[in-house]
Amino acid sequence: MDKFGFTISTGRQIDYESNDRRIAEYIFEREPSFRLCIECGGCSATCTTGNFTDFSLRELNILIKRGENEQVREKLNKCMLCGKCTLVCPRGVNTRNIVVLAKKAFQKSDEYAI
Amino acid sequence: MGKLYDLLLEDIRFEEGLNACMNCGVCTAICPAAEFYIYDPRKIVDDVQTKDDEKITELLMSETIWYCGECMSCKTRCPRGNAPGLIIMALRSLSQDLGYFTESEKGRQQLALKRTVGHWMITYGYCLYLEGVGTSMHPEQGPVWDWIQDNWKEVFKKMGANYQGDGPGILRRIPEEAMDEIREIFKVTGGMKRFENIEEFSKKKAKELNMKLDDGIENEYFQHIYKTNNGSHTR
Amino acid sequence: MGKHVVVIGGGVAGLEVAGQLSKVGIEVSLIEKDSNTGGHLNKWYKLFPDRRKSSEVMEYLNGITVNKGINLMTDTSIEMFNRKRDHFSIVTSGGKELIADAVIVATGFDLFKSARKEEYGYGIYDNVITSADLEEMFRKGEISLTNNTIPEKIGIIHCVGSRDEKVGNFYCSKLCCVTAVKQAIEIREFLPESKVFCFYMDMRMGGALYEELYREAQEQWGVSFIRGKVSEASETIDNQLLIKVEDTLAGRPLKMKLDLLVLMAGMEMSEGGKKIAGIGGLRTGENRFFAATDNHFGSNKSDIEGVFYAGTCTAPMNITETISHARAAAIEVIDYLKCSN
Amino acid sequence: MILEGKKAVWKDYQKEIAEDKYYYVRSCVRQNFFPGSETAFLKIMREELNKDVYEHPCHTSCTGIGYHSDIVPVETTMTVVARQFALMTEAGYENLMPSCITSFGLYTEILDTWHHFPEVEEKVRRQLKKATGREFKKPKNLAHSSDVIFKFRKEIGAKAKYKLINKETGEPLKVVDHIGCHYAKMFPSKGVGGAEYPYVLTGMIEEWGGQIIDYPERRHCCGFGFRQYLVQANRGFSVACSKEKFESMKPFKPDMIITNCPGCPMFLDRWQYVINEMEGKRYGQNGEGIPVFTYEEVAGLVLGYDPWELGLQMHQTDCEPVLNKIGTDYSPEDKYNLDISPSYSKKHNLINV
Repeated sequence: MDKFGFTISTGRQIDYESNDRRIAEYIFEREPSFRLCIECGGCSATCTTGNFTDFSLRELNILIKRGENEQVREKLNKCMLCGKCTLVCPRGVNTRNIVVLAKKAFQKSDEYAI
Repeated sequence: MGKLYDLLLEDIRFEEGLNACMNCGVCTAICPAAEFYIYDPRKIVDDVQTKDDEKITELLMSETIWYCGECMSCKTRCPRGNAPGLIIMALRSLSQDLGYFTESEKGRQQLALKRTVGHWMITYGYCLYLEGVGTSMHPEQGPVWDWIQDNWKEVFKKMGANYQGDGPGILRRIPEEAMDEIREIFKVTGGMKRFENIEEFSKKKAKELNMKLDDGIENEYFQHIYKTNNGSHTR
Repeated sequence: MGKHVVVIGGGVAGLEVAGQLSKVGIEVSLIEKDSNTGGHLNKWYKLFPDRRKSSEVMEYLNGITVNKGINLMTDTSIEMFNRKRDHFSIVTSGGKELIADAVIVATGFDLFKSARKEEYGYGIYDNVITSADLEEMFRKGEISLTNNTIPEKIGIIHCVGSRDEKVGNFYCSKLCCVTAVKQAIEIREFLPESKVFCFYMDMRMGGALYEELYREAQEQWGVSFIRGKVSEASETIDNQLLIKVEDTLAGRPLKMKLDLLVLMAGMEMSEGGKKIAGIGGLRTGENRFFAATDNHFGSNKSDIEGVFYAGTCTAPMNITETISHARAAAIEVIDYLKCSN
Repeated sequence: MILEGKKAVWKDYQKEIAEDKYYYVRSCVRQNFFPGSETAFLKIMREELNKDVYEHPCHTSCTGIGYHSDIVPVETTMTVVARQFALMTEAGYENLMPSCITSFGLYTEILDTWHHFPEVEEKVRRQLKKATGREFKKPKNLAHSSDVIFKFRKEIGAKAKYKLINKETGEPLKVVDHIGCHYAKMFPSKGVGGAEYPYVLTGMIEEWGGQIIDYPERRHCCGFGFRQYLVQANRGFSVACSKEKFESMKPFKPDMIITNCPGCPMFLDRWQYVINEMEGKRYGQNGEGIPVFTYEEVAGLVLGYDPWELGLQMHQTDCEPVLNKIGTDYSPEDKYNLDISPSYSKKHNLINV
């Protein structure tokens, strides 16, 4: 940095091969409806947190599936677990449970259990 | 609603660059800037096509319109024949016309470009004129650049250049009559006005930031905009 | 009635309309450029939405050709085509002149030539194939790479040659989405260990039972759907395909390595149809398909009285729609022949 | 990889390239960083190929770098370009041959815009007349100087003293081609071979004995990005792009890189130095860098020109590995010797023949 006045930027692409999708696998096993999301955004539209912050449940679903765990972990706690999202989902996805399971999965992974 | 959109439409590149976007993301997928900067050309095009003045104003003051490298890879691929790169160029022009460019760190850099490339263009007739531009501004040029700078005239002579000479050839001195024509073109077509705008708004900004801005490049504001990167542009 | 109708094209539409006309005693000359009837259907393994074997539909269609009153001429194309007062004179490639009271154009579609989307490397990179090539693999009962290994990660790109002004096709081919879903399921059936990714712009599941199939692909087969148009594919040193796409719903560019890339080739006006349009003076639309006189109640009619259209020579259609369209053409022809009596 | 498939694509993109009587316009970047390349180019054109190449002393930069740094408005750029056309018209030439890819792209884009919007062309004509009193005809043929070398690659190959072959192993050198973004990405039909599988450099390499290698990031920009390099704060992006390319080409073990854009070779050359300084990484063989060349330099090497007259000592990444592989007769100790007077520069550069 000192010599050149800049550092080499690192990419921000989702690098599918290098991502860890064990959190997603954990949820798939326990909440099969997780597979059914068609990314319509109904959950985000009704979400109270989403209406006041930039939190998006729809996006969270995708980030979990892609294994973007750092971002997921950061966003996860914004959900208040009110469950309004599950009322509107046209595919019957239990979004609330996905958040609950994701939290569990992180807890377990922190304890090296998965 | 739509006033800024109408201004954008006056730019021929905007007319060429924007049909209707269907948000397929093919531009972002191939965009080198999107790969490294927190940047999504698809989103910019989508925001622009809403014609919403508020959204466009936000763009004109934003960092995001300054990330594009104008490689035009997006134009090759867009299935709707859009060219996000051209839309960006129209946004950047408007941002400078309206003086919004000084609201972002990346936008403020326009003064650095004007005082280097712009200055060389209307003084020498070349966009780059690097004699004396040493490794302090370009440390990445490496030891070979030191050697070239130290031996500028001899190196260019050996390379068959007509350095500062009359007639054709490499780095020839472009005749004063020719330079007068170039400067006249800049006057007639709005090039000088753009330069004056960049200067005027930058001076205002420097004052606001309480930074010294004299002529040339050896001053606090220039060095600041040339070198500062607050680190929020990439992940 | 003693009437004679020439049907150009022996695919699904041509066979069906010929069968319907022969049923009411109209004599039909059915002209097919290939040596077999059935067109694209011959190459397909199973059909959406219920994944019945295409051979079952072929069986039904082939049954038609033995109908009384159908004169099937294979390996034959049309060289000339003129209206002479109240009848048509048609000269075949064999030099034979046919006199017809009416003509039905059923020249079908061609699959988009995927090599034209150069950035996907069809015909250049080893393991880039089309939906049609994949059906061929299904029929052989084996999905394998050029080095005879089994692919583990398979990508499917939707809209290849559709909704793309770069190749001059503004329209949606409308069947590729459901074909992708069907093929994704089939890949998973063949290769239970595989992972399949569909890259789509919009999931256009607008037919009966399509959405249900899409849901099945997600629920039972674990197929991943990523919204974004793939920008380019390239070959890595280990012969994998590196693709670049924006995961638009995550708002981030995404790169992924795949073993096999399947291109969902769209539908285009057939070369045969273009030729007929030229020699017959038939009007085509901006999408290059034949233009019918009215989008709502004249979809079988051409601008020339006595010339009718059946099937995908007018627009992309699935088999159900093609058969319906062909039957509607038969009604139009019967009506026309009655009136011209 | 199926070569036949590429050949089919190449067949679709044949562009017209003038035979003779070229009006040459220089490149700002090339002049500052690779002056020997332009000198060698003129020597090849005039001496080896006996072509008429004219250079007007009064022509200037097209403003391209300023334009793409967005400090020069589009109308200004169009009018400066119109002036270049006017000088060409006055000199009696109609085949425009820019040395720079940014210029080539800009000329192509402007001609396309004028084609679709004739009223813009009319306005530019009025502005040029007002500012300079000049009038112009549009070029009949527009070809980048690499197109022209491509056109005469066989003639150059016939005169070659060296081939791009490792003289010890007899194997062709593995060459990575890097095409400037503005060569064909904006208008694929204006580039030899199109935008996806450009043939312009591949054709030269094949003809001169080398082997082109394809690698995943072949189409990626070098990272110049105009403002992204010109301002120091942004250079982290610029270098990252080149690094992406190096990482991607490394497994293919390239012997050299050939480029047709003035800026790209400088970046691909200097960023190797920076990455090594910052991260201690090198991408060539035996702990060396990958030598980077302009196509004029490669043509010159093949024709047996002296490497130090070609200006290869102006590269930061050493070019010697390639010189040694192909067996160039050169004097290593004279690399930085500036006392030796040039053998051809006076004759070929300063005078319009």
